[in-house]
Amino acid sequence: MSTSLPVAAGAGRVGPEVAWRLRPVSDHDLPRLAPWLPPTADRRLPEPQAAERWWLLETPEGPQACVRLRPAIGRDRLRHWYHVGCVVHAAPSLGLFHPQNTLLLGNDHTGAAELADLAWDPDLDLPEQAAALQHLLRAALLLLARDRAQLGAQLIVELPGLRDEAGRSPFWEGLGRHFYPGEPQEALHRFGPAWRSHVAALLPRQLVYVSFLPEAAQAAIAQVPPACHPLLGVLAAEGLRYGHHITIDEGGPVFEARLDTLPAVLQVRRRNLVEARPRGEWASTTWLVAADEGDEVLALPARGTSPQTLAVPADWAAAGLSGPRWTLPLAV
Amino acid sequence: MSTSLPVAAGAGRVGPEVAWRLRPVSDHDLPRLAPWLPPTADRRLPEPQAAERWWLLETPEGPQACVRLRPAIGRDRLRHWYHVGCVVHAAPSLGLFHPQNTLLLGNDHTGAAELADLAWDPDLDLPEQAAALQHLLRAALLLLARDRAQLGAQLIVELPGLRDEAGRSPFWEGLGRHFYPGEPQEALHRFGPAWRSHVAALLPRQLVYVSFLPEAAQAAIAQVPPACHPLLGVLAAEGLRYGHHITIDEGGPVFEARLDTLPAVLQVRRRNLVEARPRGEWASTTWLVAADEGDEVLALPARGTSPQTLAVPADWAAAGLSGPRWTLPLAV
Amino acid sequence: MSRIVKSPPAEPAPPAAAQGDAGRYLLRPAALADLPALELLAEASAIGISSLVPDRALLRDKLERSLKSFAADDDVSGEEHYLFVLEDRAQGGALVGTSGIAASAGFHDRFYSYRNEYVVQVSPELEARNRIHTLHLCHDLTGVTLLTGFHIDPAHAAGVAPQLLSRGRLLFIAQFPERFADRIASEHPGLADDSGRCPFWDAVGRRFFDMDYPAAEQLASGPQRTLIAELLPQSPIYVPLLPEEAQWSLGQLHPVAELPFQILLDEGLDADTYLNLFDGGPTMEGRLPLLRSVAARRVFADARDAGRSLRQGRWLVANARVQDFRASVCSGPLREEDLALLATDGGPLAAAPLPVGPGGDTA
Amino acid sequence: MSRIVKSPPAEPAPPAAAQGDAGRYLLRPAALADLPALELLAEASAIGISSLVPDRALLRDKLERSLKSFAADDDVSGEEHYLFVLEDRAQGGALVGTSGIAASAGFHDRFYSYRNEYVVQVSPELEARNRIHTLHLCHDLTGVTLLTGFHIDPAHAAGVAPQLLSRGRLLFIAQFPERFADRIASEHPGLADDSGRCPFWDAVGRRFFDMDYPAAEQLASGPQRTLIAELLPQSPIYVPLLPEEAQWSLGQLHPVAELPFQILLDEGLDADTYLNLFDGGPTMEGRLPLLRSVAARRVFADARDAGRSLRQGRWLVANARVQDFRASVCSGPLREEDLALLATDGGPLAAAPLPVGPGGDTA
Repeated sequence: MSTSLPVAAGAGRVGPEVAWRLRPVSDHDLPRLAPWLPPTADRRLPEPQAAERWWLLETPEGPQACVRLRPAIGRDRLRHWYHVGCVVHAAPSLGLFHPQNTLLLGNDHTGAAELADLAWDPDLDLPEQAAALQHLLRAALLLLARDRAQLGAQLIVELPGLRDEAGRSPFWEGLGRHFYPGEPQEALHRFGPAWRSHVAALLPRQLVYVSFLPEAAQAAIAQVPPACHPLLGVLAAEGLRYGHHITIDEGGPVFEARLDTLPAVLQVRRRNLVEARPRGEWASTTWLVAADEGDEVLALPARGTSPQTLAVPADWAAAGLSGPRWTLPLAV
Repeated sequence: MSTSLPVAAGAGRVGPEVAWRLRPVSDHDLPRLAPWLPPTADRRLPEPQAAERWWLLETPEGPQACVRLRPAIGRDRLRHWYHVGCVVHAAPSLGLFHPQNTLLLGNDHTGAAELADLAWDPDLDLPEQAAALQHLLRAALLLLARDRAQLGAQLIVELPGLRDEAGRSPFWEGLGRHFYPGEPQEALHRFGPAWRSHVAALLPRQLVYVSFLPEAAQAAIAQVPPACHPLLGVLAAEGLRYGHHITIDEGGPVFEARLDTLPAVLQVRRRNLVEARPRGEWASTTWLVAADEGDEVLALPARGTSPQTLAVPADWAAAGLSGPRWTLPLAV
Repeated sequence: MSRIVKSPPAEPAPPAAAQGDAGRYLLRPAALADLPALELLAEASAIGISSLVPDRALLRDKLERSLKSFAADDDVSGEEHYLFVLEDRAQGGALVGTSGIAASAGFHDRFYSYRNEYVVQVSPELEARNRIHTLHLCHDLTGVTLLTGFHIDPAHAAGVAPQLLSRGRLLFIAQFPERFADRIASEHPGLADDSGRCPFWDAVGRRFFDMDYPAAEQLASGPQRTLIAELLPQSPIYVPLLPEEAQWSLGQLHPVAELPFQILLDEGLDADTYLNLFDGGPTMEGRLPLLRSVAARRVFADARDAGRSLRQGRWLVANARVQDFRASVCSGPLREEDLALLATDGGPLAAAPLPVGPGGDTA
Repeated sequence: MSRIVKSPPAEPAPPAAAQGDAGRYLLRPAALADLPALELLAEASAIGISSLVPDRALLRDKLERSLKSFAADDDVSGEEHYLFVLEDRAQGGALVGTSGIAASAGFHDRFYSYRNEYVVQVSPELEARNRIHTLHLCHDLTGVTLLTGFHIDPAHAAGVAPQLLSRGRLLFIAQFPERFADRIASEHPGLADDSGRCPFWDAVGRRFFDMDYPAAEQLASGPQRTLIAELLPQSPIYVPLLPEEAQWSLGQLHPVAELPFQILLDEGLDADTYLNLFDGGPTMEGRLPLLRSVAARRVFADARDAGRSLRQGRWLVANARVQDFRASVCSGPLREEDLALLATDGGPLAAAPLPVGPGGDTA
């Protein structure tokens, strides 16, 4: 499925330089995105007035990746994670020194912004996947920086955990299963993503020593399936880090960052877009540009000529892309 | 007190370009450093064969800052921190939504490398303080990258907590005091920094709700005294973050990072030092250089001419600074 | 020392029984007709643990629930709440007190309390040893039988009336064990002043709810009790971190409840383990067979049998009927009229020796 | 029903007393001279809870500590450990059993156990309700008096000998309350096989110590016990996370301890609350005054007084001396020789009715 790439503010098709854009997911995208989404993902379009948003990376070859923004989580429904801690049991007189990992259920990231349900086209080559994810993430960060006032101070991204061939999570089988005998898939089907808030009420509220879990569950803590490896590198490159929290159902890692210290967010500037008048060789790089309103981010070749201005090609300027915009270079 | 700056490998004084260097603290530095050190700091020189090291930033005007490296903490003596978590008490039917901060005692950073007892000359201007700290930290990171194999995967820096005019920590008064009536200063005097391991045995082992602490103690959590503000910016710029742990005695924040993803560590390269043969204008920046052995880092003007080579001024090359070295540009 | 007990001579009654209150008071299930009198009692500033609000609709609900509870036969569910009233026959049967029994605490749900726990932590190097007092939110008392709502007209607080009002319930429970748990508990109000300041609530509950104690107390007596409990910290509360006033108030009794508390303390209930979640007052607890009146309880086939045996001393005597339950205080030797009062209908009787005072020895 | 008890006629002794064991066994403090016999007993595969290692030096230490304990006068510290031996007078006073009392568990330190706790958690949306079994590391039993080391020659396991060996200690404790706590506990071995496999240890302790059960058991019986306890998780252990075999083993008794366990269960000790830290075996616990032999205990001024009263039934009888403590099982009516055996020296005696069997009713 290929979609045209109209310029938000302008009319008609734009020149060959446009590589991709970010835009809200709409109804007709759902059949394309559905197979990419992890089973735990929310599949509904956000309500028109909701703070939540759902974005798509669209290229001339069609959509390649999508992500959902939740501006401040844990209010409408509680959100829970395990904090992975460490307790050392040591007795020098016995020559004993055992660091023990522990899990503590909590709501540590309440109030954070979340980039949720990151999903992408698995048929792309690995480098293409990484590129798509980097584009998606960076464009999303541009909008986050622009809309900073409506977001929590922290940003998190939950990653999927390991599952076996039958789709079972060894982490769930080793821990959650003992406290809720029901089938997570069924509960998910019945309650949607909210099922995790419901099941959290049944999970251990005191510190759990990881060593009481089966080997397979221990080994799954904070691990992601191989298909997610491209995402790990992209998140790390943008400054998100595993912060010793995992999801309660799969044990997948939660990446986190303070929004205000993320390199991309620090690089976002409101600049005046002017038509480039190149003298000789015009060294352009890819820039991301968004208007004050609307959730569209365009990627285009441009050149920062001062902290306040960005020179864009004449055909873009002609298509209406001029005046103040929110800007971010694509390269980290 | 001013000290000369001999080049490690060479002989005699070096040219005017040398701004500063990092070197191990020695006996005769102690009188100068002592007044800078926080009361909780270790004041002893590391044993000659110890893994621990103690480094000094030396400028033509004398020492300006110092830091202690502990390559892997928590083994010889247990180390404890509180993890600052969050539990939400919510009852939609009562319109109740209370996020509660919690403290949980643990040994989460066991095995990490630590840059400890960061201290500097308080008589410097604030910009000078920040510069000194950035130089110190960056030079230390060069050595950490070089000696990576001997270090833990995580790097932490504990910051001092708030204290009142009488030198009392409101955090300690509000929490620790109830579990150990003795005077922290006396225990510190008697046991040195190990007193914190001893007192940890008396502190609450279950989750403590922050709301049970007095206002002053709550307000002190993860706060640093104004004198430490220059350090906050430097740590943040280098990629260290407050990771929701605080010290058990003062409630000061613990900054942390994964060593292998720190920008400075990623920038460190082993390069061949060659004599610069500038053609025309020679755009040099400050580089940090260390040999394979020894804990000396030199700061000098140089230019990276390829990923494998660094061109240094002729007078440095003449002084013996050539061949393979560990290098890092000073600028972030 | 010999275990042979001689048949006592027909001597005058011992001093304890000479108070003239024998047969004066009657404990019986509350009836719908008691509604106006209960309302009056609720309005008066009565001594005791008041769960009695002077609200006719609420009182009627309470009464109706009690009637259903007494009427329940094989189908007891644990949801029963039995309400008793105390008649003063010297005042023509005027209602002078009330008390109750909840068959199963937290029926259908958990019944929360704080449990006192002590943890010892040691630092050999600092030569310090801490015995740390903590409060654990627990639902240990879920399903136990609760003695509730003791409430007496102050004019009758000095004699045997409160004894009958409180201990009479134990005979009822012992008589019909299938309706009750074999563990008995009773909540007693903690320190709170008339302006609604409650040091324990202010130090604990208020940090998690934006409401003052009277509002919380009202919520706590309703179906929201469990909900509130679940909004309190799930991890132990470290007592040393509480303000001193709150520390001192732990397990302290509100003076208004001194009388019913002392009676149950004398029965052998333990007051040191559990605290009320809201005001930190003592929640007493004990095993039914070990309670004084139950352990010393004697059962007689009929009134004649009882009359032959209870020849001296002061006794709490009760019939063995449910809806027509009657209990009274009698002095040996029993008189015909005492027995008539109990309306045994030819059935068995149970008796327990009555101590002289709330804290005194058995007479 | 009447409380009048008639003086019994001089009829033949009831069947329970006809076993001919009356006066056969004598319980007394162990003496240094018992060392070789104790060593033999330790070497034999005796029934019971063996803290008896066939090591002469250790046994001598144990004996000497016991002698000092019995000799302690006003200066009891709680550190006392009393060792008793059982003589079979039918075999010329041969030593056939031993048992002990530790005055104060964990003297000078904490005495750790696991306490069974149950937490209920509910998810209304999922319509799920969990009663979660957890084990809490606690030192509730610190300072209680411990019944230790029951150990009997299998040839004597069937008759009154084990009763005397176990319950005789309770008479000693009741006689000298100033030496003991009023709370009594006793640890009983859990499931472990001969090869040293212990499901509970393998599921819990082993995760924190790199040692197998026999090594841990040895450490646990020494001064390192507290240290080990402190290396175990300080937060509750969630039982559902343990392997099934370990879950099943919680509170399970090693068959070798069936006899002493049943005797104490019959005494009224509770076995459902505490578990041994190492093997998950039941640690029994109860209040001294409520124990069967103590509650039913009768005290007599002298042997003549006792003789007059104990005219039928089977009785555990003990003198009231410390170092010369003697206890025996006698049938009423008491014979002169029974009383002589007890060496009362003209002093008082105490007696408690003896049940027929470990789980049986009072004779």
